[in-house]
Amino acid sequence: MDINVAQLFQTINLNVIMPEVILSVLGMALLLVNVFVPSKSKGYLAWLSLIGIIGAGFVAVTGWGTTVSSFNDSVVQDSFSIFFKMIFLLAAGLAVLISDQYMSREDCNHGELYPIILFTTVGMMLMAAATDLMTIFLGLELMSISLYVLAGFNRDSIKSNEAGMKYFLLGAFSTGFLLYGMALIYGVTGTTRIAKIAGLVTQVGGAGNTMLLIGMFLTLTGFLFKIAAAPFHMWTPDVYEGAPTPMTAFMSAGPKAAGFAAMLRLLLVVFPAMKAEWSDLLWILAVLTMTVGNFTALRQDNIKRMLAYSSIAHAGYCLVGFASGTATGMSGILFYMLSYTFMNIGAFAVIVLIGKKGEPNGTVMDYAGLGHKRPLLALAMTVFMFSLAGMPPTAGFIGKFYLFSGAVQAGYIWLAIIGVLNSAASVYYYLRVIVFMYFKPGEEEFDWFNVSAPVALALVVSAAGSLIPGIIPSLLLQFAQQAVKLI
Amino acid sequence: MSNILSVMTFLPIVGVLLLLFIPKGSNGALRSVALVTTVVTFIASLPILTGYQTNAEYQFVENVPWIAAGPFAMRYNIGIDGISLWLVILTTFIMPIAVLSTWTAVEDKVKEYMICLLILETAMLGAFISLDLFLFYIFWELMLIPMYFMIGIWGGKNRLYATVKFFIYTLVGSLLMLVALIYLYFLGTKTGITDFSLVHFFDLKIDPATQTWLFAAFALAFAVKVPMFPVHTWLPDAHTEAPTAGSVILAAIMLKMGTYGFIRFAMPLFPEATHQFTPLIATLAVIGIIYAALVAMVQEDVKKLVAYSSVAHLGFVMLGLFALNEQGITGALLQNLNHGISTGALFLIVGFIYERRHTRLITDFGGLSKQMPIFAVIFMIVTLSSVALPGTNGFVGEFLILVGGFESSLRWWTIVASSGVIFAAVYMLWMFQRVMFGELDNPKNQALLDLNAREIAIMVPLLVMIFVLGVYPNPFIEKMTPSIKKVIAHTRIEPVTTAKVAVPAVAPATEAAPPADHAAPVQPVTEPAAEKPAAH
Amino acid sequence: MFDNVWLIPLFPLIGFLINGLLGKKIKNETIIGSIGALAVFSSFIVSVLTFIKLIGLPSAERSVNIKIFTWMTAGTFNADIAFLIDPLSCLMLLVVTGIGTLIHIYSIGYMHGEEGFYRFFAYLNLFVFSMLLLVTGNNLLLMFVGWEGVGLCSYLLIGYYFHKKSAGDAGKKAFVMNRVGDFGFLLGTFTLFWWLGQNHGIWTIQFTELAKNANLFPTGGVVTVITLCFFLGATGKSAQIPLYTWLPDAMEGPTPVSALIHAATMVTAGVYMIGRMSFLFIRSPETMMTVAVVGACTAFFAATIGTAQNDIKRVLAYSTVSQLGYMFIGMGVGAFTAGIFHLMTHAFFKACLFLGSGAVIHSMHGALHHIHSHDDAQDMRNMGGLKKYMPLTYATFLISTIAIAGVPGFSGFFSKDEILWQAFSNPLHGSVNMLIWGLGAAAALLTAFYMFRLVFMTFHGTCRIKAGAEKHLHESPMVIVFPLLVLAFLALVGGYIGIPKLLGDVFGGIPNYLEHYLEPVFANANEYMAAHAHHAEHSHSLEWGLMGLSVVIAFVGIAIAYTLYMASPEIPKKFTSAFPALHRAVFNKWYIDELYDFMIVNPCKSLGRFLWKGFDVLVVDGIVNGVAHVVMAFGGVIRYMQTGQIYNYAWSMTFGVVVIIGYYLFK
Amino acid sequence: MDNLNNYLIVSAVLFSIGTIGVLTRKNAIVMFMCIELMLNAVNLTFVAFSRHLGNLDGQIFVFFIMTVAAAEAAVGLAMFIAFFNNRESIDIDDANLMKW
Repeated sequence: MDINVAQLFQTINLNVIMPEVILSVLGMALLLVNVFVPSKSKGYLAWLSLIGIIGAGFVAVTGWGTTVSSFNDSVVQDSFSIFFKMIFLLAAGLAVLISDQYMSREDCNHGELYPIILFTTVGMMLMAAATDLMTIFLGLELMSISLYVLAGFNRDSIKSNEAGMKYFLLGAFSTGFLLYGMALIYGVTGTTRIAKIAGLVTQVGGAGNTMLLIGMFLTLTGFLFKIAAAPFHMWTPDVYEGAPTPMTAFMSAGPKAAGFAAMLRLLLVVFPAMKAEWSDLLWILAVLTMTVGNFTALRQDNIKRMLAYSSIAHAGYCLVGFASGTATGMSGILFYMLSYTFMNIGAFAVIVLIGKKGEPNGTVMDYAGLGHKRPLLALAMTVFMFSLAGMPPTAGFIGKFYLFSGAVQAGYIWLAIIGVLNSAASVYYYLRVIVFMYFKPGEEEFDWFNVSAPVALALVVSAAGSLIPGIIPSLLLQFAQQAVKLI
Repeated sequence: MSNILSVMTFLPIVGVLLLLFIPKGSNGALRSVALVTTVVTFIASLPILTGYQTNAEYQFVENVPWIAAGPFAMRYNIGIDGISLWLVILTTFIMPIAVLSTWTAVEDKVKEYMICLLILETAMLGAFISLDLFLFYIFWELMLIPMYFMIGIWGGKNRLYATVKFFIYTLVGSLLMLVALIYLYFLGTKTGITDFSLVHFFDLKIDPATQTWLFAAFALAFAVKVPMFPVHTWLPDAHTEAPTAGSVILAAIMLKMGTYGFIRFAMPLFPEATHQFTPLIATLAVIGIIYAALVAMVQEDVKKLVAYSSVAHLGFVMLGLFALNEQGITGALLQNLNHGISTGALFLIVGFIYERRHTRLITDFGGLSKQMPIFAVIFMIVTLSSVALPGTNGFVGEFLILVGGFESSLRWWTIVASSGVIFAAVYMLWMFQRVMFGELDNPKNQALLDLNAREIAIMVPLLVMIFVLGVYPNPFIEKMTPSIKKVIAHTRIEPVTTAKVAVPAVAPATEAAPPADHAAPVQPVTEPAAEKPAAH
Repeated sequence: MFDNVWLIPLFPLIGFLINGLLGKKIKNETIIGSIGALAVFSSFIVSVLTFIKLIGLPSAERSVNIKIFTWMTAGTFNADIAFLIDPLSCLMLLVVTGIGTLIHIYSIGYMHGEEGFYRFFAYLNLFVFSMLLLVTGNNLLLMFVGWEGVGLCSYLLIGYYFHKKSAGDAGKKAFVMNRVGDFGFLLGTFTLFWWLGQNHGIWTIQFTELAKNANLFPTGGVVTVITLCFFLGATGKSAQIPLYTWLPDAMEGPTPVSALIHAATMVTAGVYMIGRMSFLFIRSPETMMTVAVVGACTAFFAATIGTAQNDIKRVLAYSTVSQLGYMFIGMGVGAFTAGIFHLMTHAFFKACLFLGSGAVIHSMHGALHHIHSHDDAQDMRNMGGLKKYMPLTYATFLISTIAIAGVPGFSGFFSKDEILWQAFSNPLHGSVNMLIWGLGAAAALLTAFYMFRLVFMTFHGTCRIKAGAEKHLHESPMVIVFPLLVLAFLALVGGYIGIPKLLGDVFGGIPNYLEHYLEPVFANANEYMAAHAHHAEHSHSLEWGLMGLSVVIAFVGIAIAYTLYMASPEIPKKFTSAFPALHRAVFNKWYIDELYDFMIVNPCKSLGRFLWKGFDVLVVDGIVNGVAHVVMAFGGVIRYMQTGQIYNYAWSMTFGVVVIIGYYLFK
Repeated sequence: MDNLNNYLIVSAVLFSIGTIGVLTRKNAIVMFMCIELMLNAVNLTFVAFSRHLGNLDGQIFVFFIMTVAAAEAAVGLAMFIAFFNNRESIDIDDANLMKW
């Protein structure tokens, strides 16, 4: 093959992946810097990472509204990817903010944490921006492998080990399916470029082509695993429970969004012709996911585990919007993932604070009396819980409104009804936290922790992010709409 | 001031902000600020009353874009008409009373309490003035949250069960309504509707089958709130456990949301379905009247008894609404106000004795008249208002409802419902008698103090209203009439006849099919084509 | 020209407000009492003036509506606060305010020293106010306001001694039973309003309008429904079968209350209402017969109970029920004037009797109190021989008793005899007339008997009061005796305004003033009756004969009473021991209260309890909580799918993959 | 090229063996090996297709997969060691602290 190097470099537009580059470089730099930072001061790394994240964010935003492909059409910079990149950066930023306090308390304040978070973020961003099966895979694996590490980050904690191991084995297992699916798609179409595959789908027979169909579903499986859709959700509670809380927060928001990003691009760009097939599947999976998530969460006392199941349920809500296949539902997913990032990481931030050394995973009962001893903290938690429950005027409500609207618009009335009923059931366990915080007398004084500045910042940002889009959601919704239109 | 409605609605939020700056312990200041806020809100609502033009138009309208994204456009569209006018005034009127009512009873966490009250006020006012369906829904749900806390934190022994039940019960209904709302909107978009403004939806010619489902979803949400038999069971629990102000607000205002929802949304939006559901709803209403009365009769807890009496009263209101004629609806709306005043007053009264004795069991009382003569008089008046004695407010409303019901297709239902007047007398007077009459034999009761100045001051406005509404209700009715006529016009399904009488005398059972001149785009929408996700 | 009619109800209302709001501060009984009495007296004066003005008009114009303000308007429905002045309402005004004034005066003495003196007068004024609304209201709704208002005052006044459980119970019973009647009233109003509007486009509840359109109503049919509903209302208010049981219990209230409310005014509201609606009632033969038969049965039935009561007020109460029965007979046989006539005379003598009994009780109570005895001051078995202690009271009491017994020349004779004659001779009910007349006549016998039994037991014979108390017995003060005298006088002469034509002719053509006076009110009814019913001609001799018969009956009754309670007082005891069951049944009022408890009250309570515990808590909440529990239980089950074992998780994933692909492959 | 199917069948069988291995084995390392087997089955598929279609995309993909697998192995084995340090076992039956 003749390779014209000059031509090759012409196809490379580094600007397209500039945020990723920034974070990767920063991550590697931090790995080096880490060596010279004393273990008490790892917090500086957090601030550095944050600066990088914000910088990457600014760089990313500049591309809004344009569509630029590069690397031979394997990566694209479009509004869709930028919207998701914002979510990832936000998740990463919040996770970084709440990490130091937790990690210091749990004596595993290893500086590698921050670079790994950054690498995860890069992986996720790549997933959102990828327009080639290979880039998707690379992004996915970059994200996953980093996440395995993050999940098992607390080496001295048995639970953290277990979480890491479970996540690793099951994640790798699901990767197998994903790859097999990609292989089949490649086999049918002869290319890994998404745009090209899309053009070929109908030519090769669309849904009539069994191999393509299997390929699509197997690939889908890999993503469904990442977003924790039933029946690929089983890892979620265990991993969320065992992982260090800030990492749980991070992986509940970021990778889920990344999974949706990849899935959206794959299904909407590549397989719109097979919508009947995947829409039906997602219909059923949405119901299953919501129901399993919510019903199981009802019976959880461990708050992290409860939020893990709740995160399954939230994946289900997003699948409702997805199954609809309408722009409304899709933009709902984007909006919802963004608000979910705020509210869920916010909730985990509170959990980070309430946890005690060695026993970071409180039960719901541990929150008894928080409302009266630490009113502001409890207020923040209340906002998060109501937002998760989807009560107006929170972002969670608007998100759900758009998701379910999508379903209604597509005529999936029953799906919407099952969705809202699930939502009603979910209220019980979110309220339960509030019940304990405010309505039950507590013996604890909640005096074993201070809210450090970064965590406070994270809380404020999360609370604002959970509330303000609930009251004036217009702008964000419009962004989400644009993002969806452009893919 | 053109934005008087907004000012009024969000004044309590200003109060909340003020409260935030007051230190926790200074209860006096907290209470005063809350009281002043509610009073100012009340004063701010008065120009609405005086400036109100008696016609069917929405007035004091403010209409600005709010959300616009994707297929949706929501507007901050508010305004009032004859239907909401008095409910708004009722709300601002009751709130200072509610604040005063727990002046001394709530000693704990006063700040949070007052904040809850004020947020609640904003939410309720917002719901009453919303002319945008989505905005309404937001306020409608928002109401739940402060009430949830009020019951949960400052409630009685069984408050947890009560408050969670209240919350989830009402939420289930509302969420189904949300689905219907969305569906309705998409139906509307097919005929060119561009936002959620209520007025757009009136002219939507929805086919009857679809209407049935939409109405059912709306009706469920509202029926839970009303509450109608058999979805009323959250009410006794919530009422019993709530602090006095909570019960007062719940009874006086929040229950009105349900009936208000029916007349504002469910009925005019889905006329065919309204007619179709009339027998069912009337049946449930009548069952509610009798059933709640019978159950109230055997209650041992005063508050529970009053709660069940609410179910019965609201049954009358529902019956009046579904009479679908001017008398019935006028009566129903009046009865809304009356119930707000009388039952609110009853809960205050229960609160007074509960504060003194910390029990609500009827058997713990007896002979209080001797010890508390002023209280006895007030209690008596309120009781009589509750049993709809002529001359008090309750009578006017109930009578008009029954007249209306009798003239409508619901004649037989009305006859049964009329017997409710007997039961009401039985359970209320029996309760009154057991609490106030008889020997003052319980030593704890012998030391009871009569009402103090604050308590009397709370009650006096309510007592005045009881008589004003009873003796001279016409000014109230006049302001409502044009709007009621409009609603009736919207709910009428047969081609408009020239008859002046606005009464569909006999059930138009034969008119289930839409008239021929409704040829406008009536589309059976079962499977609306999904929007194409744009490829590339 | 009747512009100041509104003053009539206003005075008592002002009295009520002053006494109710400030009475506690005023404290001085004289002032309070004077305010109360003066308020009613002022009304009386205005009423008299109104009356004079009214009779100054030609008889065709004696019906004037005076609108004060619009009460409520909604759609087709409109009700005003407006008064109707016509002969009937004017007559009622005079009775109510006149007797009201007397009883207020009496109460000043009677209630002396009672706790809550101001409260009593406030209630009494409120009652008069309501009663005036009832009789002057120009539409059904305003009448209903008064109708319920008097019920309320009755409730309040019966429960005046609220610390007594029996008083509270009695008040509640009265109110509830009245409410049952009100239910009928309401339904009647609705049906009337709806029917006329629906069929003739006349939406009105105003009496004059209705009367004007009376000819639009058919005979029977819907009119029967309407009138039966109204009659149900009347039975409640006027204590007729089946809703009469509250009235005897109502004697728990202070005696002036019994006199004013439960004898002279309120309980006659039902009669008044039928009179007001006579144009409608007459159009339903079925209802008319029902009214007459119910009236007759009540008259007889209550009289039987009256014979065995020992409580002086209870005897009078049953007597009232019985006499109200007469009035209903009068209404039911189309003798509206006679019914109203009896209403009026009854007001005189029954008020007098009650007040007299009150004086007795007052005196007895004082005497027993002096010797610290707890004997029942109302039990006639503790009385006897009181005439020498209370001669004036005795005299007035005796006059009234004679009047009620139907001795010729006294007011009761004229009115009762007129009713009985009409019952016998009316053209409406055919052979049922005999039954009505028979029951009426039997009741007359019993009335004469038990009333004289009462007199004999109370005032004659030996004094059975506990030894030592008799020296404390004394005549009442003037403020009590004065009203007695006035009323006794009226009881004596009141009948002469309605002398039957037969008698009037004999005595030189004295006209029946009352009949002429009331003529315009019942004109429509009478015309209808004249047109639709066959008037059988009855000879004068028959009328004479029957009149004579009722005189005989009265005397026989008196004679029996004399025999049993004066001449040979051992006979009653023998009688009771011979028929113990009968006596017990009569003494216990035929167990009607128990029957009601058993049939209605207890089932309602049980049903309520069942619905609450059984349905509300078990079924509805059961479903609600059940759903919650099922959901929770389901959650509890599926959480155990989460075993914690990786290979299970992997199985789940594989399963998912296989099912998904399998489904699409083999679909 | 008829024998594409043969490659595909082999790779499918390999993939299945790997899957079943993951499902049935309890030793974490063996499970990981089974996963590697699955990945290699995928590689085989890719290569077979690549050859069949005559373009190199599949083969490039395979390189990535192998690289990633190596990285995965590094992380995974490190995690197993950490787990072993705490639990003295590498049996996944022991990884069941968190459940329900």
